[in-house]
Amino acid sequence: MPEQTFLDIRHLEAGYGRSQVLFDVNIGVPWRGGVAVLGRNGAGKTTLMKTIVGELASSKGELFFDGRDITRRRTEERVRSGIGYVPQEHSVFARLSVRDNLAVGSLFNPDPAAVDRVLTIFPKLGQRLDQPAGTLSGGERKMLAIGRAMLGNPKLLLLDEPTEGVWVGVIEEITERLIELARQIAVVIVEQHLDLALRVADHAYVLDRGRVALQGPAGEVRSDPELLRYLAP
Amino acid sequence: MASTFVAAFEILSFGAIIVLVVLGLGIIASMMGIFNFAQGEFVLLGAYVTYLAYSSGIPIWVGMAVAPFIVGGLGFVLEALIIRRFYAAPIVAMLGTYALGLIVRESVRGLIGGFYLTVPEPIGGSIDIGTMHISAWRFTIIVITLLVMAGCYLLLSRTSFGLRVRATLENPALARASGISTPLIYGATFAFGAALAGLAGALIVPVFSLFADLGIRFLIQGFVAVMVGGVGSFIGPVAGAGVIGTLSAALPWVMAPVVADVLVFVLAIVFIKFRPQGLIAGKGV
Amino acid sequence: MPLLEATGIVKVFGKLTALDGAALTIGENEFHGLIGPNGSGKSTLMKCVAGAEMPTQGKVSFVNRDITLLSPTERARAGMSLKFQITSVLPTLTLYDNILLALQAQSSLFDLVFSRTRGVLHDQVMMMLSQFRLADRAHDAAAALSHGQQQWLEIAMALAGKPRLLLLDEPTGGMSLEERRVTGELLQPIKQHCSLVIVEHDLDFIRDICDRLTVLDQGRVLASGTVAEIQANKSVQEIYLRRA
Amino acid sequence: MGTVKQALRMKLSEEPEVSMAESRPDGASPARRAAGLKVLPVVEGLVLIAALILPLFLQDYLTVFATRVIILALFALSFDLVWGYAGIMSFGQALFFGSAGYGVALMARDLGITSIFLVLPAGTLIGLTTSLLLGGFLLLGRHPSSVIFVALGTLTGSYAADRLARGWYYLGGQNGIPSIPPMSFGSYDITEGPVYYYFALGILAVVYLLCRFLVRSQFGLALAGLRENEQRIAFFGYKAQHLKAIVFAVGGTIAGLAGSLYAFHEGFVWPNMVGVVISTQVVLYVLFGGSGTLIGAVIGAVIIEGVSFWLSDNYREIWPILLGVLLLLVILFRPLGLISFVLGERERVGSFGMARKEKRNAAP
Amino acid sequence: RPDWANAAEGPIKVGIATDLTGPIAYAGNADANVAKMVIKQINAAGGLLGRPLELYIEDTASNESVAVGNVRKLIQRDKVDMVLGGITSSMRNAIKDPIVARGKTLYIYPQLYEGKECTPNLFCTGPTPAQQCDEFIPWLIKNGGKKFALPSANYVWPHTLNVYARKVIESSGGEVVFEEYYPLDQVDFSATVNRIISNKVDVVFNTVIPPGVGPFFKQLYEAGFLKNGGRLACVYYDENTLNINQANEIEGLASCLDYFKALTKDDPVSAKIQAAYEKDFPGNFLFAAGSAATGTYRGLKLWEAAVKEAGKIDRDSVAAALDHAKIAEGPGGPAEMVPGKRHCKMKMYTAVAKGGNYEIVGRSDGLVDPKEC
Ligand SMILES: Nc1ncnc2c1ncn2[C@@H]1O[C@H](COP(=O)(O)OP(=O)(O)OP(=O)(O)O)[C@@H](O)[C@H]1O
Ligand SMILES: Nc1ncnc2c1ncn2[C@@H]1O[C@H](COP(=O)(O)OP(=O)(O)OP(=O)(O)O)[C@@H](O)[C@H]1O
Ligand SMILES: [Mg+2]
Ligand SMILES: [Mg+2]
Repeated sequence: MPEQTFLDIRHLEAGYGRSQVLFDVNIGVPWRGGVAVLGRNGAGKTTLMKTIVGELASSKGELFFDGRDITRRRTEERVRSGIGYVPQEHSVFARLSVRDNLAVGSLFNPDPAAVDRVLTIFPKLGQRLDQPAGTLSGGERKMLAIGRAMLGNPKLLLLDEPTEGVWVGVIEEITERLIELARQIAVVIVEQHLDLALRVADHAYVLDRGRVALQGPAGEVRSDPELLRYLAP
Repeated sequence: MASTFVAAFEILSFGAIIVLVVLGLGIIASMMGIFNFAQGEFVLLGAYVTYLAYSSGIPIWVGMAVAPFIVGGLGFVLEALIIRRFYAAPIVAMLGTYALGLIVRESVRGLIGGFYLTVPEPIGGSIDIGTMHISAWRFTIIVITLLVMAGCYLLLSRTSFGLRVRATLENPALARASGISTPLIYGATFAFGAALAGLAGALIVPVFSLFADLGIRFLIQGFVAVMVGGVGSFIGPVAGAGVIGTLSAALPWVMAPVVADVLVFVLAIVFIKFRPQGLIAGKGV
Repeated sequence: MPLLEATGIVKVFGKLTALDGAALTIGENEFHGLIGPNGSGKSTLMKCVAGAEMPTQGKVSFVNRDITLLSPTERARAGMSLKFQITSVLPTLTLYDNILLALQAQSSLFDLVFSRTRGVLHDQVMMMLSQFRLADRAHDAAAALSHGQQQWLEIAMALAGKPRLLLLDEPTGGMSLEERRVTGELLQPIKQHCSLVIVEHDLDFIRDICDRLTVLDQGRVLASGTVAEIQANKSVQEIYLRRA
Repeated sequence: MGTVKQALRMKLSEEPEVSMAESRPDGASPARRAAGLKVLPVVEGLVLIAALILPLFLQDYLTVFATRVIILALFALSFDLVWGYAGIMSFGQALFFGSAGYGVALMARDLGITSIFLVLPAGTLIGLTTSLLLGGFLLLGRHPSSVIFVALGTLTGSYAADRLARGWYYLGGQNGIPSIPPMSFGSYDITEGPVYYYFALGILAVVYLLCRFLVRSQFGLALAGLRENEQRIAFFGYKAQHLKAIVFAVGGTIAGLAGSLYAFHEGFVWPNMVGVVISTQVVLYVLFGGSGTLIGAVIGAVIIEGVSFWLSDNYREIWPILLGVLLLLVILFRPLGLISFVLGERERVGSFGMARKEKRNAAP
Repeated sequence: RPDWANAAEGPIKVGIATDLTGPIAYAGNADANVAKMVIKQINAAGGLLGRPLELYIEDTASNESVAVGNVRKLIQRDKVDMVLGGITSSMRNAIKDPIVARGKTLYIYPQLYEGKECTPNLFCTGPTPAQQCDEFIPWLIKNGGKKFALPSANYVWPHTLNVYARKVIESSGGEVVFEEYYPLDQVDFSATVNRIISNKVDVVFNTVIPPGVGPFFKQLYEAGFLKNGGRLACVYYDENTLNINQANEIEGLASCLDYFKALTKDDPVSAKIQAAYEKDFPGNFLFAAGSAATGTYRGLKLWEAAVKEAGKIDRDSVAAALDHAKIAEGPGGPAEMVPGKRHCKMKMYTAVAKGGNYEIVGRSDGLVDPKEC
């Protein structure tokens, strides 16, 4: 069984202050392959991601990663043990240059060629190396955020709407990369582009008001008649 | 000619003293976004440690060498216990450090009984060049300041420490999500800033003698220097301190000291008004 | 006479020329889409129009008036309203206050101090909030909204001032297909009194609501015209196929 | 462990990512909200009642002391308006306080004018003028000025004024202007004591009510927006810089009024009164009490002054240290000030749609 | 309490308001100690008018607004019969009105100061410019040279003192090369030192105060001022301030005060007072003239004499008697008030620092007139 689930989320509950957002969430992420988390605005997707990475403390439930209980671990420990995270907002160090942002990403990656690899994926970033990341265009920012997270060589990559504001051509590029990546590591992706999400993911969970309302293999969820109802505002 | 040389030396040496004092302040302000009102008291503590060493018969230079470590250690502890809670609200932080400074200052005042106490310099007397005399210790301070500046620069630019610090300040949540242990970084930075203040205190106590208001004397000057230089980089505050220090030592040569005193500040504010980013628009180290 | 006319806009950031002679013309009651690859200068153009950036060169005129050098405040008072790409609601204020703040922006100081418009504006605030399905959150702090909800709030705030020209920079980022559709529906009615410039990457959405399109590429206008014209345009098709 | 830290951050934070919500988004109980809302008027009422009956229980010299505190509370109010509501860090508020003090002291010394109908308006006017000048320089202009710049600018202004007062012989130099005659009301001298106390209290109450009216009006909402994000509200069409300058000047005016009351009450003015020491002190009052609530400023002034008085009486040698420790403790555990013991976050930040909505609900 | 504490009228209350905290706390604490000592002695000798004395000490904290509040406490709460205290001139200015005018109480100011304080019911028991300059400056001209520099802190005392000093310098054949004022907390004096050296000044008549004075003297020393035979003079320098600098940096510094500890060698009265003080207060706060300790002693003793003479404790009677009060024994010698002037005649001494201690090099013949009011 642990063979199967790399990240195991059990009965997770979390929220902000007195307002609880997540209720009894159970999700299993396999060693390899993608998992999509879907849901309408405010469903709790970002909250879930924050809880996994430890930015938000869970009020109940357990998180197992790589067979170990990480529920009480600090964020940086989780990250160093192999979780990469692309947040939805504030996803770059705004006053640091692009170069420094990438350098922060590769702090724990001994491979000096890693940055070059990211730059070949996102050539646009290569032209902006000395610019403060805060002045990048919306799309460039996302690229940088994804690049930064990939530099850490994660075993589990959490992506919170990685393609928001990204140009169609680049989305295609990112999708291909992610599909490729999902063959090697585990990827959890929150995404509004259904097609993209379900191409990357083998498995999908749909959140509704903090609860898992629908789950199953990507294809099944896709064709589920309920799906649209859960995504409409 | 001779007097020009002496003048230049004296002005430079006071500039160096200000730089030394502002270094720690600037690092904490630029890297952590906190205008540390207790910085003056760290300077005072450095001076006090040196005095203690001297008065208990230990060689002074030993006292000077350990002062930064003791003050830095204290800074580390204070950061963990107190300062840490303030990062999100810089104005409250000003107040918290103000209270901290008040406690330290008044305690030291109690310990030294409100006196002005002298500490001799390890390298005393003056260097005589012809008919001119320049203070040996002030000369030493200039040299040490240059060394410390270079050291700090290298630390911040050549090691990943600086990068981590800046990333942490910029976006702590994201820094953690990049694997950086932010509490440690904060603690280390604050301790480093405090240690520099401790060093400054240790070095300047022979010049100014020890008294409870030794540190606070330089505080406002320090803040203005940081602003003039530009927050956000290491170089900025250093440059600002150089300018403010030399200016406030140089102006009394040409005008009434009372006027010069106010003029420095007015000039500084007008400068900042028209160049808000400071001398060195902050990026990089 | 068009409502907005921006011509020859050049914007240089250090070594980078983000806009290189871009132009934008918006007629009365026109919905205009602005598209282009990442970094092509869409947001920069919007900012130059709204006054958040001063163009290095070029001229912007609005309602027959040269506004190139006006401050954002003055432009807003002339009837322009902007939603930034990165949401910037006022986090500790409630949703209600966020909207009210936007609504009362043009009241005189006297009216503000003596709260003379408070009663009138209350209904408008509640209406805006319920339109955007935020009414039940009216008294929560804006910081407590999810990203998508903040987008809604921003659109509501931008709409609140009853602008003559509304500038929306990627309003539907982070919204699902369904949510986008609803946004489109909410925007339709304003057409009677307002023009719209909208930056979007979702072509389907843009096709549905826009009359005309401008395509930017590397700071220049690649093409401008009706939706059909643009779809037929060769060079536009090319950049869609091109990798970033 | 995470929760505690999280909670703390939440209290401290002004960052957008952090939540201020107190209740479940969908299950908010209006009853609790409404109940939570009544704290502030209760506190205000209690403070007023306490202030009214206080002189009945105090010895003479304590009444005089209390009068001083009331005047300082008025001064604190001026800073609270500027910082707590408009987000302008005026680290040199004493400049207006002290200039007015010096102004009226000079009137009394050189022109023999002590009539309340002349000196109070004059002091107020001096406060207004100096704050308009300084505010104009610091706040207006092409670049929006940063909080830190304004803080340092005002600090410098106050520092320079302090230096000027110390150096300028006409103003008495370091020694200040001693022996100011009492303020007069017709032929009656208002000397310190219960009369002055109630007079100052009356002024405080009136100014307080005016401020309260101001910050609860729609103008107050504009200020809240200003405090949150100046640039953003400029895009709505607010003249942000003008608003700032206006509030700054209102603050300066109140400080001027307080300064003239203070000068006549203490009977002397001295350079510290325009300087950094008093400027810092007023910041302490307000942050200690709770900035952004008017009553917080008053409470802060009263408690800090009261406690210092008591400490200096009972722990003579170490009272500054104790005061520092006390400040630190409050700041550590109540970063939003004492008032946050009784006041919820939402009420502290304030909201502007609430009152009306409730009225409507009550009367369908 | 001794049993006579219950006498019908209760104790006589003495108020002390001085800087127990703040930058000059060392002086304030010494003064408070002196007051405790004197009151103890008077009580041990049976009190005054058959009533015990009770001491009320308040802190002025070097902060005028705190001070005024605390002084009001003394007057209105404790209802003291007399207030002694205040060290700086600005403090005296701040508290004199609450004491004398609004408080209708007797006030004694113990510190050496710039003079010109002629308020009724305010008595000064410290040296005035005339007392500190009249004999000192000729001595300086003889033992230093003719060219004087007057570097000064920018406040009232130096300004006013310098006016007087300049007069004496010029009338004694000396010359003032420059007179210059610095902010009180200035700590860099390179420009000043340069002017002193390049103008070949003989005597630096210093009124720079701490914290500036330490660095100033050090810079002067390093620039070779002493080596070239220059003389430092400073009229507030006493034993408390002597260790601001290393002994060699101020070798030969001359001061003129109403008392030096060195006097204990040949004046048994001074020796007795000094010994009593050191026995009771062996700490760091020294019994020194520049810190107003002698003025405090003298003030209390003169007041004691006045109360005894008046036989009553109300302000007007005591003030009338204090107007011409005398004491035969005090630190440095006898003292007497100059009738109608509210200032005090006393003996003055000139001393020179040698290896970190003072040596007396000159004494006035008899009591020196304050020449005030
Ligand atoms: N900081 C916060 N404080 C309080 N409540 C919050 C906070 N952030 C989010 N919430 C609430 O929690 C719920 C879930 O938010 P979350 O950000 O997880 O949604 P989401 O699924 O990511 O939505 P979106 O698609 O809009 O990004 C929402 O109702 C939101 O209002
Ligand atoms: N302040 C700035 N300093 C330097 N470069 C900038 C600045 N602002 C924008 N740029 C650069 O200008 C280019 C245009 O940016 P802009 O934000 O207008 O792009 P965009 O078309 O909105 O892209 P996106 O679709 O990704 O949001 C980008 O390459 C960006 O990096
Ligand atoms: Mg989200
Ligand atoms: Mg954009």
